[in-house]
This record gives sequence, structure tokens and C-alpha cells, in this order.
Amino acid sequence: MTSSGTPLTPKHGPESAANLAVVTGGTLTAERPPEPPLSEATGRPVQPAPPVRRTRRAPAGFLPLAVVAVAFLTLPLVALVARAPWGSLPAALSAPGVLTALRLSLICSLGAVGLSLLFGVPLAWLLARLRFRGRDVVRAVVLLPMVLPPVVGGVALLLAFGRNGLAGRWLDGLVGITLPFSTAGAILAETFVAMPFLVITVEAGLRGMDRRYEDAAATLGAGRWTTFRRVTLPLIAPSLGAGAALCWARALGEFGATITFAGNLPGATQTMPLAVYLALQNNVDTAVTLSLVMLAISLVVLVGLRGRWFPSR
Amino acid sequence: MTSSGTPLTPKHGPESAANLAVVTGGTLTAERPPEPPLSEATGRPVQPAPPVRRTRRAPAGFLPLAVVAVAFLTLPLVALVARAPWGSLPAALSAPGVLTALRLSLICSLGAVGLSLLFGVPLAWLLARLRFRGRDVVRAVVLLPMVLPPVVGGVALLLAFGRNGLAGRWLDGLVGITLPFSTAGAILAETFVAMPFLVITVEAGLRGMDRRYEDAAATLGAGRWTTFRRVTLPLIAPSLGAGAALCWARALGEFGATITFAGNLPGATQTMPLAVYLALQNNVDTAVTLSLVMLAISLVVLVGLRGRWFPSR
Amino acid sequence: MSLHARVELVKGTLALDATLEVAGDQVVVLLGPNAAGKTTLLRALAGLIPLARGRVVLDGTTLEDVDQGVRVPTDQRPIGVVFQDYLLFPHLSVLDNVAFGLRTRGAGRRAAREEAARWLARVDLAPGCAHERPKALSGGQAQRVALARALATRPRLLLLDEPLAAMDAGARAELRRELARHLASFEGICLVVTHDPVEAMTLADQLVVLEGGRVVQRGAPGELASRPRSRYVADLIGLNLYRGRATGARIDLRDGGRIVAADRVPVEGDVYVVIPPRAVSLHRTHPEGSPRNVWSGTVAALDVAGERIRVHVAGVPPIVAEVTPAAVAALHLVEGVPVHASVKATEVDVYPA
Amino acid sequence: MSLHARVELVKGTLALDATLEVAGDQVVVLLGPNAAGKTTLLRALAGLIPLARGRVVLDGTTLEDVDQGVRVPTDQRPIGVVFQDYLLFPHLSVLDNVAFGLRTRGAGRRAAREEAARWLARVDLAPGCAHERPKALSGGQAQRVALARALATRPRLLLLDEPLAAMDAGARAELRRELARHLASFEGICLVVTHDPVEAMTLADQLVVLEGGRVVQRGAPGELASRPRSRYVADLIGLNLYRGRATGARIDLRDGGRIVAADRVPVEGDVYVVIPPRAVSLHRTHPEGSPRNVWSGTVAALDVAGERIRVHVAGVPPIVAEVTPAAVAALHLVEGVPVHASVKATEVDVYPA
Amino acid sequence: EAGRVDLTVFAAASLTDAFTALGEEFTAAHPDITVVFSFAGSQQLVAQLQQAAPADVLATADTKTMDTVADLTTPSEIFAGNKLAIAVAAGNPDGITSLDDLAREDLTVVLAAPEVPAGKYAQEILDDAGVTVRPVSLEESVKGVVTKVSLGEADAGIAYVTDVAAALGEIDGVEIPEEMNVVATYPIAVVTASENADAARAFVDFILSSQGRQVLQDYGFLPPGPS
Ligand SMILES: Nc1ncnc2c1ncn2[C@@H]1O[C@H](COP(=O)(O)OP(=O)(O)OP(=O)(O)O)[C@@H](O)[C@H]1O
Ligand SMILES: Nc1ncnc2c1ncn2[C@@H]1O[C@H](COP(=O)(O)OP(=O)(O)OP(=O)(O)O)[C@@H](O)[C@H]1O
Ligand SMILES: [Mg+2]
Ligand SMILES: [Mg+2]
Repeated sequence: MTSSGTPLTPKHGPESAANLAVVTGGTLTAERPPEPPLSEATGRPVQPAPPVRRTRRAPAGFLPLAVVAVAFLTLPLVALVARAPWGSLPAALSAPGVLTALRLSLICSLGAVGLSLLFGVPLAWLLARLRFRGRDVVRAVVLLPMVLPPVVGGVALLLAFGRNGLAGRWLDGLVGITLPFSTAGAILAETFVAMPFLVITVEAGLRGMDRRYEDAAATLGAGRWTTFRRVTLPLIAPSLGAGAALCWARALGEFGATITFAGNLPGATQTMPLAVYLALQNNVDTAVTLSLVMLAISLVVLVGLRGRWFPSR
Repeated sequence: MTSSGTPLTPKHGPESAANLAVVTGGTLTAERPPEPPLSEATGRPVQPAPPVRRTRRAPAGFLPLAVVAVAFLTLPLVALVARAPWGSLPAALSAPGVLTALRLSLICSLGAVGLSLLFGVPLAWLLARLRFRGRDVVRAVVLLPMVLPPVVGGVALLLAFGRNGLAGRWLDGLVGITLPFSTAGAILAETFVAMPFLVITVEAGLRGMDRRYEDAAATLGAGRWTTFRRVTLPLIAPSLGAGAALCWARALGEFGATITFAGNLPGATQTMPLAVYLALQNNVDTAVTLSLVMLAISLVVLVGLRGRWFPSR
Repeated sequence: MSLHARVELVKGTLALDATLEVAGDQVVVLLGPNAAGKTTLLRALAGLIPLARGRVVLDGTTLEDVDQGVRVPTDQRPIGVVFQDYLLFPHLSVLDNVAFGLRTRGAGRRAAREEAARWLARVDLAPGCAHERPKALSGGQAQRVALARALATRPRLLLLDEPLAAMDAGARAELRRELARHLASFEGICLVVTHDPVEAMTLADQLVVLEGGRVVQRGAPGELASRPRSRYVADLIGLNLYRGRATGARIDLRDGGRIVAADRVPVEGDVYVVIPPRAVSLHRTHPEGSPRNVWSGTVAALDVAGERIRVHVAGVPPIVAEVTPAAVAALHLVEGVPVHASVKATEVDVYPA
Repeated sequence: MSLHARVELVKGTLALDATLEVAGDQVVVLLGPNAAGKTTLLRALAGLIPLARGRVVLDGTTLEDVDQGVRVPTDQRPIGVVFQDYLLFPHLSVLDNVAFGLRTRGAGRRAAREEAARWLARVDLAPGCAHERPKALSGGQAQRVALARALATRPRLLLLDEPLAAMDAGARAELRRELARHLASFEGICLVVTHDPVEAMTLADQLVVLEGGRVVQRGAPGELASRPRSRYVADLIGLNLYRGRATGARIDLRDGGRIVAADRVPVEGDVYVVIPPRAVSLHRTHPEGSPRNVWSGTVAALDVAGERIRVHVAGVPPIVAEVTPAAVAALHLVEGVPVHASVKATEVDVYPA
Repeated sequence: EAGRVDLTVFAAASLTDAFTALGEEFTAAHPDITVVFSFAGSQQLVAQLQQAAPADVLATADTKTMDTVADLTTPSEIFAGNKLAIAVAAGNPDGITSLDDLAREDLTVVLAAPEVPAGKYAQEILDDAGVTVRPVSLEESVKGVVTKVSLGEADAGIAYVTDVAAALGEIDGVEIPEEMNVVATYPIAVVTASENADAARAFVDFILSSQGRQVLQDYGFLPPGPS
């Protein structure tokens, strides 16, 4: 009784057939402890060879192209650094409101990332997973805040959420929430501009992942929420990290929509880009210095996040 | 000769063992044509049942959250549309320079996407695949143009590629290329701002993909370039599409860096956002109308791309 | 325990239309050629593919009923699944993969891990692997982990898709014994897909043969082995199977040729004819004497099977003969030589189609 | 054709250190328990994992040599690989998957597709599948496509990792025959990993057994079957294997117990002892008479194997006996009953370790 | 505590430094009033006001913009003026002395866009002088003109004297003769909806006072001419 026949080639004639006769199944004991090999293949002791790393070589031309890309992206920053009046840094930093603006920038940008994650990830999920009429339109609409010149975006936000806006009137009158000229408004403005990045990136991640892992989770009793949290999110970690990083960076740099919708009130809505804008009114150097401070902080945060947000499979 | 022994449970005693004796392998013919089933399981004719679609239900709370997200992102646009003086649309469109600005916007943004693809995809590949010292720093630096307030970004570009800039001096003097105040400069400014989106999104896609498909391609004789083109790129299509869409949208909406670096000359460097911003100085209505025209075009393009750029696995 | 399932659905080129009836804690082995729909059937029972029609009732509980609009989602079905390609979570360690189902069922992290470790030991996984990621596992190790993961939740309906296919021979026998032990003590129904006839015959209380999305035969292993009703089953157990019309003792085969049985066939009309290969004799010259069925053909192929050689003879009808290596040598049987095959009428088994 | 390979590398817990010497167009079958390093060895030969030490020379061409710093990249090696999990390109149709290797080797789209369609027919894939995406395929179909894809480029070194594992029994025999036919006409070396002893014994010109990253035995199939040198091989072919120290005709087993051979053992010292299960007799009472090896134990398990029953006896040493179903019935052998096992000294085969 | 007032002043971004200084002096004089500025583009301020922004005082960089919200404010008053100058690189290396020089082929000239006041004034001046300039860029704000000149991307441009004064050292200004020059005006007004109308009025009065005027002059602004 075996899995069916096998070809008889002249190589092993009847004699090997006879050998095969003894080949019937069976094990000696129920427990088969891992056994050291009984003989050595090469007759040489195992080499304590270094662990092997897979090497990847880039397709031809990638290295120079990437170098150009990096050079192109960094050269302006280098120029800024070179030009910066480092002597004025202490003065610029101690100028009233700069530290406040920095703190506010962090609060607002993180708030925007938080809101984007809270609302954007579900939206990405729906775009990636549900078929519904108009899905392509919804996706395109989600991208529009990026296309809108930020100042116009601010005007649109005012029209929607301002005290006389479509929804703002109602928020103001019934709920008593006034968004413009408040920190909440600044967060909202940054969310409006930055959320699309998260949504689109996470959607791409969800589309690229193998959904059958979610099936496997379901067969193990994981409900939709557990599956999402314990299987889907970890599997799309690279995209989620990228999306959050893009979203954060965009929120941190946001200027036009914020100043238009939330105004430019020190301590409440004046984030770093706004402070930079004001500094620019008089003195490019101060503006450059402030920008560099902001860049330095971003750099520290982004480098610090590295492995966590950009895991490699 | 079989794969080894099998448990003998009381269920089938020696009699079933006797039955098993006849179970030896063998096939009847070398060709086994697909054979129709010889009997029917249910005794009923095959139901012409509709093809089955897998249904996916969203984790609890996702639907309302996503609806809020969409509402939040669309309400300002709706407000803009509601506010728009549609009567003035023909006038706004026929205003001198508007069609030129539109055309220029498309040229510049597509140019920026092209450059970003050309240089950004290799950079993303390197970030995702090569281990090198300082990789995390490079990645963070790539994100910085997003954090930089666009106007400062423009200043940085001037410092780097302007007439007196670090590289610009050399470009200007030796090669005779002057970037500021030219369409090329506008493309460059948009590329500077938009490329990070592509790089980070594509990198996430590359990290999320199963690299062993590249191994398989190599064993089939595909060189690094063929592997990249025929295997890697198609596999990261969702991320590539998302990255390109983000990049395009950002380039299309780019304002601060463009005007600072390339200036604002109708026909040469005045893209739509610049036209919109200037219109805003005098007449919000015209600005809103122009913005809506831009949005409408983006919407058409993005919806048109749908399936191709956002494939589902 | 009982399972009543009628599954109808269309997926690509496959039209699945199968019923399963299991009473008591049985092990049902699902056999069938590639692309027969075995995996699809398992997925449908797990609730991963909705039915187009039909119902699934496990132990009195309706898991799915298209007519009534009932559909219990997968995560609320008391099932365990070993997928054909394992689907181990790549981001979790081996241990956490196995602990996953225990965690979702409310166990604490620690307790779940301890229980998972016991299951890993039970499937004989090298202990050093527990903290590896699945991608560091070999194929066989991954399958063990998948098995442990499915068993750990102690489901009432176990769906195993070729659970031992990647195991080495030694491990397979052991794990089969472990599985049988587990299934014996286990309160539930187990559905196993396998291509291994040994596994099928020894694990199964009931064998179900699926072909082209339909059940072509079902029954106890012995029943199936003696009276195959399809080419696939006949191949599996190594018999010559023909279909034809009986008239008296004579059967005219559907694909040409004629066979004579010893006695008048009880039913006229559509019948199956089975001839065991060891009942077929081969001759270089036309045999004289008693065999009533003699026809000529050429040797098409020779296979080794145990201590015998299986000779495939192309003729009308084609037939496989099982002969000794000595006979092969004596008759100089190699591919292409003309031979005569003879079968005594008493060796021909005929039963209604 | 020839292949000389010495592969040394460390990957996770595996320290692979193996040599392969193949002269002529041989089929080498790689056997070994799960996690022995078979897949890793194949990947190293394909150039997908760099060696830490060693070299790979195919037919005079150095593909890799650590000392000389030579390393031909995978895509320039004349190889074909069937991966254990197929790795069919999910974005290409089945046909284009098979055509892929032909295209990279310069064939036009149309010619490549035609050739690919021929290969798909050869692995007996339902023609309707050619334009499907791989994810629509069943497990066995996917493996056929992977096989066709690897064969289509007509490589000089074929690396097949369990190429028939997912096939149904009928298809497996056919495809094995197809493979053997292809390999016979094919100018090159084929390395096949399999867990199926039938496949191993019938396909192989040379068998190589890998355990824990090292070659523990190699040779012609017959040689291996009669003188196993590891538990894995003994299990595979169903023999009782012990290791011990010989003194005269007496062997003291390493894990306890003693066995007496008929004659003085030619070599003193470390030896292997092999006892075929069918040479073991079982008794309910202590047997009188000639057998020089008698010991007692209890029945641990019973397995069906062909027409015989294999009885696992737990004792010192443990042993497997192969008896008839009739004997099982007569002796009332069920799990747990005490038995005596006896082996005639003439049935004991002893050879140096 | 009671009596404390937070006064929100919306002011054009070009007033940033002058108003910040004014705010400090004002608070010194009125310790119970805290002034909070929100600096942005005049157009943005107006858009915000139209959406009922909580501003008490509005100061813009041109009267035209102020007029668009005339219904939301008390009548505006002019508190400062400004005029234009030719901005050239520090040390005037190209030897630019008059508007006529701006037509030179070898010069790269930038102007503000005609949509913004500075651009409109510059165009008026050039038209009056009969000079045809072919600018390489029409900047969105006069700050853009200053930036381009100070970074050496442009050889010359037309900007406000206040801007030239602020960037002195990096650029130099070449005066435009009085008769050709145009005087820009900066209006200020109290927002009708203000809940701190008295404090708002006090702030406007302070700006219009001689003390306020002095501060503005320190930053290069002209006194409000006879309008
Ligand atoms: N998602 C799908 N899209 C299209 N066709 C599908 C899909 N899933 C299954 N099929 C069809 O169903 C057929 C049977 O698939 P299934 O995996 O159930 O076979 P199987 O019996 O498990 O075979 P194997 O023994 O090879 O694993 C496939 O050949 C395919 O044509
Ligand atoms: N990427 C890796 N990381 C860590 N360990 C690895 C990796 N790849 C292989 N190994 C180690 O090598 C061992 C052997 O793997 P391999 O896949 O070669 O086994 P195999 O002989 O093919 O087994 P099987 O028959 O189960 O497929 C694994 O158990 C694992 O410990
Ligand atoms: Mg299957
Ligand atoms: Mg393997």
C-alpha cells in the first residue's frame, strides 16, 4: 500500500525493486528526541562561520539616481544651514513666543496625527476593503485637500466651520464650540491638510497585504476588531508608519490653512511655520534660524522613530 | 513500501487491514483526461448559483468614524462649492492667463511626478533594501522638505540653486542653466516639495512586499533590472500608485516654494495656486472659482486613474 | 456531535455542490484530485466563503442557512483550521502564533503561552524555535506550528487541509499517531484532506471522494477500496476500473473493448467492472486455455510497487498487470513490446453504476 | 555534467556544512528530517544565500568560491528551482508565470507563451487555468505550474523542493513518470528534495541524507536501504536500528540492552545493528528454543503497513515487529499487553559505525 | 479678575514689528489691557472677519481691503503712510539710480504682482514715468521682492521704503522722486462686534496719537498725509 506506481527505468532494475520491498513504514519509538548527527559529512569540525546576510545589489543606475535624489533634497537644507546666522540663534530662540510656538507646533501636529489615525485609518480600511458605489470618487475627494492651495483650504474651512459656516453656525449655536482662532481650530486645519496622506498610504498598505491572514485570525476566534488590531495593523506597519510620518511632517509644516482658518494668535494658534512667516516679514535670517530649529527637532523625532515605524519584514 | 506506519485503532480491526492490502499504487493510463463526475452527490442538477463574493464587515465603529472623516474632508469643499459664484465662472475662466496657468500647472506637476519617479523610486529602493550607516538619517532628511514651511523651502532652494546659490552659481556660470524664474525652476520647486511623499510611500511598499518573489525571478534568469521592472514594481503597485497620487496632488497644490524659488510670471511660472492666491488678494470669489476649477480637474484625473493606480490583490 | 452540511457555491471554474453528513465524533477524510474543491469546501464550512445555497448545521446549531438568512461569522464558529499554506502570522513568534487562538478566547498572556508551549511540544517542534518568527522555519516546522495552532483552541469541528503533507516520514507517522490520539479523546468532528492513501485509510471513519466539486463516492474505507466508483479512487487503490453496459455475462465497455464475467451479471445495463492488477497475466504469445478474456496490446510503462512490478498495457481496453520481477525478466518486458493480457472471468467483479 | 559543491553557512540555528559530488546527468535525491537544511542547501546552490565558506562548481564553471571571491549571481546560473511554497508571481497569469523565464532568456512574447502552454499541458494542468491568476489555483495546480515554470527554461541544474508534495495520488505517479522522462532526456543534474520514500528510491541515482545540516549518509538507493546509518533513514525504510559497542558477537547497545549476533563481529568497537521487523517474533509467554535474543516489553502501538501489522514493543531495547493480522488476533495484541520479542542471531546485521 | 481685558488686534503682516512695539507701549500705558496680535495677510484677516472672527481692531495694509468690510467696522482712519523705493543689492553694484535704469536689458527686475497694493503702486509709478520694465517675476507680496533682491536673484525691484529699511545691510534703497512716488495708506478701525469696544477705541487712539506716530516713524512709516 503506497502512493501509486513509480517508473521503472533501467537504472534500477528488479534488484532495486527487491530492495524497495523492505521499505515499509514504521517508527521505532513514539518519542524521537532530536539526535545529533551520527557521522560528519566533511570530516572537518563545524566552522564557526559568521552568520550569513543576504546581499542585495541595486538595479543598474539606481545608486547614482538615488544619490542625485538625496543631493537634490539635501542641498537646499545644507545651503540653509550654511547661510544660517548661528550667532543669532540664542536671540532667535529666546525671542518671546518662539518656545511657545514650538510647543504649540508639537501639540497641534501630534493632535492632527492623532485625529488622522482615529478617523483616517477606518476610512482607509473602507476604501481598501468595501466595494461601494462611488468609492473611486470618495478616494479622489480625500486627495483634494492636498491639491487645494492651503490658503483656499483655510477659506473653505472658514466657510464650513467658521462661526457663520455651514457646520460652524450649528456647532457654535447649539453645541457652543467655536473652532476658529482656537488651538482646536489649528489642529483641525492641520488635520484637514494632513489626513489625506495617512488615508492614501494606509489604503495602499491594506491593498498590498495578504488578506488571508485575516481569515486565519477569524478561524482562531478573533473578532473583526481583534483581527484588525492584532493582525491587520501589524501587517501594514510599514505603510502605517510611512503614512503617520508623512502626516506628521505635513501637519508640522502646515501654514496657509492654519493662518487663514485659525489665525495667528501667539500661544493659541501661532505654530512655528506662522512664527517663521512673521519673522520673514522683517528678517530672512531669523526666519531661517527658526526653520532650522524646527528641522532639527523633526530630524531628531524622525530618526528616533526609525525602527519602530519602518519595520522591515 | 510506504510512508511509515499508521495507528491501528479498534475502529478498524484486522478486517480493515485486509482491505488495505489491496491499496497499492498505480495508474491506468499515462494520459488522464478530465473526466466528468460519474455520479451526482446531491441528486440535484447543479444550481446556476450566482458567483460568490467574499463579504467583509468592518470592525465596530469603523463606519461612523470613516463617515466623520469623509464629512470632515468634504464639508469645506462643499462649502466652497456652495459659496462659489457660478455665474462668474465663464468670466473667471476666460480671464487672461487662467488657461495658461492651468496648462502650466499640469505641465509642472506632471514634470515633478516624473522627476520624483525617476529619482525617488531608486532612493526608496535603497532605503528599503540596503543597509548602510546613516540610513535612518537619510530617510528623515528626505522627509524634511515637508516640514519646512514652503516659503522657507523656496528660500533654501534659492540658496542652493539660485544665481548665487551653492550649486546654482556653478550651474549658472559653467553650464549656463538659470533655474529661478523659469518653468524648469517651478518644476524643481514642486519636485522638492512633492518627492518625499513618493519616496516614503514607495519605501513602505517595498518593505511590505515579500522579497522572495525577487528570488524566484532571479532563478528564472531575470537580472536585477528585469526583476525590478517585471516583479517588484507590479507587486508594489498599490504603494506606487498611492505615492504617485500623493506626489502629484502635492505638486499641483504647491504654492510657497514655487513662488519663492521660481517667481510668478504668467506663462512661465504662474501655476494655478499662484493665480488663485493673487486672485484672492482682490476677490475671494474669483479665487474660489479658480480653485474649484482646479479641484474639478484633479477629481477627473484621480477618478480616471482609479483601477490602474489602486489595484487590489 | 453531528454535522449536516449542504454546500453549493461557484468559485471561478469550480461549481461546488456537496453534502456532508457526520454523526458522532467521526473523522471524515476528504479525498479527491487536485482542484476538486476540497480546500474550497473546507473554507466554506469555516465560513470564509459564503454559500450560494445550502446550510451548515453543527451539533444542532445552524452555522449557516441561506434560505433563513443565517450566517454565523467565522470567528464565532467552534472551528479550528490548518490551511494548506499554513498562514502563520509573520509578525508573531511561533509561540504567539499558537497562543493567538487561546488569547482571543480569553486566556491571559502567560497562561496562553504556557499552553501554547505544551502544544508545540506535542507536535514535536524543536523547542528552540518557539521564539523564532515563522519565516525562519522550515516547511515541515511551519506545518507543525499550524497544526498546533489549530488544535490548541480545542475546536469542535477541525478542518485540516493536508496537515501532514510537508512532514518527513518519521514525523508523519508520529504526528499521525498523535493526531489519532488527539482525535480519539476529542469531542468533535474532524475533516481531513489528504492525498496519502495510507493516511486516508487509517484515519478515516468515513471517506468522502470529491471530484469536480461533487461527491462521487462516500463510505467506510473498506467499502471504497473494494468497489471504487471513479477513476480517481481506482487509481488511488490501484485497481483497473471500467464502465460499460452489461448484457448477460458480457460487458461492452464504454471506451471500447469487451469483458466477460463468470456469471450472469445481476443487473442489466450500466455497470462498473473492476479487475485487480494481480489477476492479470501477461504473455508474449497468445495464451491457450481457460481465460475467457484475452486481448493484445503493447507495454506502455513499468512501475515499481512494493515487491511487484506494475505493467501498463496499452490496448482496448488498456489494463495494468501486476507481475513479479522474475516475470518481467523472463518475458523481456520493456516499453513498446507487444504482449497479450489475460484475465479469468472469475476475477472480474461487476457492480451497478 | 558534474557538480562539486561544498556549502558551509550558518542561518539561525542551522549550521549547514555539506558537500555534494555529482558526476554525469544524475538525479540526486536529498532526504532528511524537517529542518535538516535541505531547502537552505538548495537556496545556497541557487545563489540565493551566500556561502560562508566553500565553493560550487557546475560542469567546470565556478559558480561560487569564497576563497577566490567568485560569486555568479543567481540570474546568471543555469538553474531552475521549484520552491517549497511555489512563489508563483501573483500579478502574472499562470501562462505568463511559465513564460517568464523564457522571456528573460530572450524569447518573444508570443513564442514564450506558446512554449509555456506546451509545458502546462505537459504537467497536465487543466487548460482553462492558463489565464487565471495563481491565487485562483488549488494547491496541486499551483505546484504543477511551479514545476512547469522551472522546467521550461531547460536549466542544467534543476533544484526541486518537494515538487510533488501537493499532488493527488494519480497525478503524482504520472508527474513522477513525466519528470523521470524529462530528466532522462535532459542534459543536466537534478537535485530533488522529497519526503516520499517511493519517490526517493525510484527517482534517485544517488541518495544524500542530510541531518542537522550535515550529510549523514550517501549512496545508491539499495545501499542506503540495507545499511542505514541514522535513525531517520532506518525509520524511512522501516528497519530497527541500534548503535552499540561490539565485543566478540555481543553488542552492548548505547541506550541499554544487549544483542547477540550469529558470528563474531568483524570489527570490535562502535557498530550499527540492524534488525528487520519481519525477523522479530512475538510471544505471550517466554519462548523456549533457539533464538538467542529474547527480551520482554509491552505493546506500545500497532500500525497497519500493507498486509502486515507493525507492533511497536516498548522494552530495552525497544523494537518493532512485523506480524500478520492473524497473529495479532491470536496473541490478542492490543496496546499495553506484555509480550516477549525474540530475534534469531542470524537475522542480526552488524556493520561498523 | 474683573476689569482685565484681552484685546485682539488683527493687523497686516507688514506691520508686525511696528505693532509689536506699539503693543508694548500701549500695555505700559494701560496695564489692565493685554493686547494680542494676529498678523496675517490683509485679505486673510478680512476673510476671517467675515466669518465672525473674534477681533476687536483691524489694521490693513490698504484701504481697498478695509473697504470690503466697511459694514463690520466703525469708519476706518488712516494711521500711516508708506512710499516706494527701488530695492537694489547692497552697495548698488549695478549703479541703478533711477526708474529708467529698470528698463535696462542686463538687469533682472522683479516687481510685486498688480493684484497686491505694492504691485499696483509700482505699476502706476512706472506708467507715470513712461518706463517699460519686463519683470521676471510678479511677486505675491512685496516681501518676495525684497527676498529676491537680498539673495541676489534679482538685481532690482520696487518695494516699500519700510521694507528696504528693515532689510538694510542686505539691500540698499534708491529713492524714487517724490513727484513720481505714490503714497500707500494704512487704515485702522474698530470692529463693530467687539465686546471690548472701549479698549479697542483706546488702542486706535493710541496708534493715532503722536506717541504712536513716533513709533511708526521709527519703523520707516510716513505720517498719514492729507488723504
Ligand atoms: N478565488 C478563486 N478564484 C477563481 N477560482 C477559484 C478560486 N478559488 C478556487 N477556485 C477554483 O476552484 C478550484 C478548486 O480549488 P480548491 O483549492 O478547492 O481545490 P483542492 O481540491 O483543494 O485541490 P488541491 O488538492 O490541489 O489543493 C480551482 O481549480 C479554481 O479553479
Ligand atoms: N532566515 C532564517 N532565519 C533563521 N533561521 C533560519 C532561516 N532560514 C533557515 N533557518 C534555519 O534553518 C533550519 C532548516 O531550514 P530548511 O528550510 O533548510 O529545512 P528543510 O530541510 O528544508 O526542512 P523541511 O523538510 O521541513 O522543509 C530551520 O529550522 C531554521 O532554524
Ligand atoms: Mg487544496
Ligand atoms: Mg524545506
